[in-house]
Amino acid sequence: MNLLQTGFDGLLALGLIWLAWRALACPDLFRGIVLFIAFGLLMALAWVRLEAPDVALAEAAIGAGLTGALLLAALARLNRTAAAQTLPREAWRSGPALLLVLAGAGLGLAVLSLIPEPAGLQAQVAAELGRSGVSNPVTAVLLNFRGYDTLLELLVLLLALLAAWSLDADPPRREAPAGAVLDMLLRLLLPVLVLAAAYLLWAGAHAPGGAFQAGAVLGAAGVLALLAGWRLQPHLTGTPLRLAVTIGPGGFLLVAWAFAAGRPAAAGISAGTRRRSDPADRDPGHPVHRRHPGSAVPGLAARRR
Amino acid sequence: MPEGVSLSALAALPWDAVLILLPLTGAVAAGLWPRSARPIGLLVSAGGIPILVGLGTAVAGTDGLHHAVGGWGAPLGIELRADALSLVFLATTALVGLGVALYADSYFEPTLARWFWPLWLFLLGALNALFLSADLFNLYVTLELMGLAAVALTALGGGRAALTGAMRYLLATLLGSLVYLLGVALLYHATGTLDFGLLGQRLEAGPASRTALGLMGAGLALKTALFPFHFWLPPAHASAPAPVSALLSALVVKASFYILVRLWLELFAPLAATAATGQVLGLLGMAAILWGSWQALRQPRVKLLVAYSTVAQIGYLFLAFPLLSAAGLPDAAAWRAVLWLVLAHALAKAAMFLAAGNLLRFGGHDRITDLDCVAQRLPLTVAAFALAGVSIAGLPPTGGFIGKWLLLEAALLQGRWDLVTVMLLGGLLAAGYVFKVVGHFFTPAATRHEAQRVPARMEWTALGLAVLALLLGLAPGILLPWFDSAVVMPMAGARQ
Amino acid sequence: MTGPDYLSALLLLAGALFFLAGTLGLLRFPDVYTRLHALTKADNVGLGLIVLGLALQSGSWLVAGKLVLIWLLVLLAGASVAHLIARGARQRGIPEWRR
Amino acid sequence: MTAAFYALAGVALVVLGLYGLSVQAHLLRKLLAVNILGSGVFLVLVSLGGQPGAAPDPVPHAMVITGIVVAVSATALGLVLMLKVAAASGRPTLDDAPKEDRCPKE
Repeated sequence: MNLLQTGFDGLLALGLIWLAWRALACPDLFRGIVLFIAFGLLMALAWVRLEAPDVALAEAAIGAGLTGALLLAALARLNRTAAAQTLPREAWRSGPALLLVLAGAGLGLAVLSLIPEPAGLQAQVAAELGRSGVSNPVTAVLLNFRGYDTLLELLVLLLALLAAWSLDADPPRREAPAGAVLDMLLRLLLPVLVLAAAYLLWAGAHAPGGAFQAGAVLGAAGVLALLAGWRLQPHLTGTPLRLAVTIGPGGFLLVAWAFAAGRPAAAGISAGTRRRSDPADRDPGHPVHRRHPGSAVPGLAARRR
Repeated sequence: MPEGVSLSALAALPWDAVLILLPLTGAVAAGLWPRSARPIGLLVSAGGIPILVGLGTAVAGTDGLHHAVGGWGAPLGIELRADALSLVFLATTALVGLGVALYADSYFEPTLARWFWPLWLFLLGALNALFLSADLFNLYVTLELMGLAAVALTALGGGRAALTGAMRYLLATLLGSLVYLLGVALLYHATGTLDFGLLGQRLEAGPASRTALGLMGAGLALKTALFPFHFWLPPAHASAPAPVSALLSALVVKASFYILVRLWLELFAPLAATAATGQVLGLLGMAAILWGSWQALRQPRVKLLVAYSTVAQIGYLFLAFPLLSAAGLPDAAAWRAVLWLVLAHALAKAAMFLAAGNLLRFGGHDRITDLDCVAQRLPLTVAAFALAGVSIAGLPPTGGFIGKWLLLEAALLQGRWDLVTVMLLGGLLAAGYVFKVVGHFFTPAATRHEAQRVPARMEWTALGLAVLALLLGLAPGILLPWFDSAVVMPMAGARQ
Repeated sequence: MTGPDYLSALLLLAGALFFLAGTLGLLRFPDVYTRLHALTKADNVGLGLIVLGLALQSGSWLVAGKLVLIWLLVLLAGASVAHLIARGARQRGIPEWRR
Repeated sequence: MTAAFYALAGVALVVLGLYGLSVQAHLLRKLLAVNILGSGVFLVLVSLGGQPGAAPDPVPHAMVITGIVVAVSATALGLVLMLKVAAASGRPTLDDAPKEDRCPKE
């Protein structure tokens, strides 16, 4: 069985490399994008093999699905603008290739040197999981331990949208009607997609899933609707649309403000609890010990009173 | 601790969190209500200064404030850190940001201003978040937020040159952050933490840390546009709208440099196995000074000239890497000089780009040889350009002079005549390109041009920033202790 | 291995055989319409057999139901997409293959 | 063993992405290359985190999910920018403007 698994892993790794190479090298751009989507799906499989089902869901929904749809939509519009998109085939350049292969070999050695005993935070996450409010460790890291990263990441999404709007991207023009079949499919599929997104969001607390995967499923529903030629009513594209896209990041920011406002007390508590759990505390040089005239003092003052 | 308690009321306020959240909230609000974008943008840009003063008083006298976001703390959570080094960059951002915001308010017509304000506030929030972060992966996210905002701002003017410049910039900045992230991956698996403080204790010399240094150094050098990775900078900075060029040259390239300084002073320099990397960075810095200055001298347009001057001035920032103290540690005097140069260059370069924007608005072009007696017609702009240029060239009595003098002194004490020679040559070339432009200010051009009115505020803000660059050189004694502690503390933390 | 195990192994093998045949057809058939024909067989019947085989192994009605749901969704999407591809090919005037 | 396979595949993807980014002229292809480069980095980040038999480290998983969202945002912006470049210059590439273009009459 082990041999089978090793063989599967080896084939999958080689398949990933081969698909990536073909996606970049094949002369037809459309084919390249389709190969890239297939590459994304194989990536999802690789995440499953690496015991990262949350990442697999995100990759399948966002990496392969949404990115693929965006790439295809962009290619369709590129063909419509008169821009000649067929370029002469790129010549093979051995100079950079050799340099990169050498750099890759060095990188590979460095990576292999880490494999015997990689350091990580499994133990700390497991110890604090109970206080995070969810039982799926990945969700705990995303929404709680490293929630600040997630806030910034949401803002990156919003920023990309604003930036695209600021470039005055052509509104998608009406194409030939997609036909009754697609329309029918959509009517059947949209409720299912919304339901699936809600399920993913709910399941994320204790099982693989979560907000981003759910959001990506909703996004895919939106892309499908666009493909089928459905458009927002004009009176919904102004402030209502802007409100809809800013409500998520806005809410997250409000939570962050609340945290910042309640911080002195919170920091005091956390300093107390951390003392029990943090292995860093064994190091006398850790910043915890040479810090915090700011946030520790109010707690002290309160206790004195 | 009686005085500790009296200060605590002020120090307890979450200045650092406000400094990050205010611009980001402002950005979302400005995106949501385009009609209020202008007051929101101006208010938030100006609000940075009092908040920064608050943060400064809280930090003063400590060796840095740490704040565990969400109360988790390293290594599980993310930590914010405010110390003298971050304050140098935060103050630069607040000052230049306010000046450019005032300028941009007159520069952009309403259709563009609607987009400028949210994008600028995103950029401001990302910069503040970056300077306050003590977490390697959090730094990656702030880098991406900053990069995307900067790309969108570059493309804001439209037009083929700006769009192509922005596209090239986007690819370069994405490549830079991904290569940086690969280094982060190696460091994380080598040490099991992303926090600077813990990394400083756990990092050991080995293939993983060497490769990580190479990757992170290369990625950040690409984002800082260190020669020969500068290829993306001149087209992007020269074709962006003038206030955006000022922000890019003064602040955005400094942000990736800040991460590099942190990594170097706190993590990699004490490993002692990295001296060769320092020498390489120093060589590239020297090449950047000579190449950038030479290219600047040859440019036919003011904005391109100023952009190539940025390539050259970035080179000076890398001259401190090869300078080591007797114990093999970074030379504090050289790093103090480099931080001084960061502030001086940001003020002067922003002033130069804003002045170039005025020239462009005035004559409809920025070809140097066709500048038509602008000295009589735009005296404030000309004064701003000349003052800022004197600081860039490192002539007394400006901020640039102090920085370059300190750096020269450090190089001389170590007997690094190669660095000294390049710095002097670079100064000569810089004086050459500045006075080439200033000379054309006074001459009539062969063809007269239709002149457009330049709003007074655009002239005054350019002059204001240039005067700040000058004032920096008049009383260096007041600020130098701050810069000293900005260098000494990270190094002391690293040695613990 | 018990009876159900043999059955599901048989079903899985049969499903894999359909996928093999479908892939072969995708690679070897002469035009887009015949290739679609080969592909839908793999998607519909092959996946159906595999889902049945897995459902026998799942040991819970909930998981079995989810598996069947997946199959139904793929049926729906596969049929619609095959139709759309064929329609697009027809609109572009791609001729049918004749010997 | 699993970790080594995927980590090395990640390194190979990084190399491929870098090569594609530097050699390909078409902007869409360059964006594909950036995405492949990113996938390689993510693969290295996660595959190093697992030890056989032990539960995998969730922190790299969370980092990769964040990274995937950032990558799709950047790709979207890049595609819009590419369409604008193609509309303005007639070619979806980064050719440097010809010499006479460097002094535009604004």
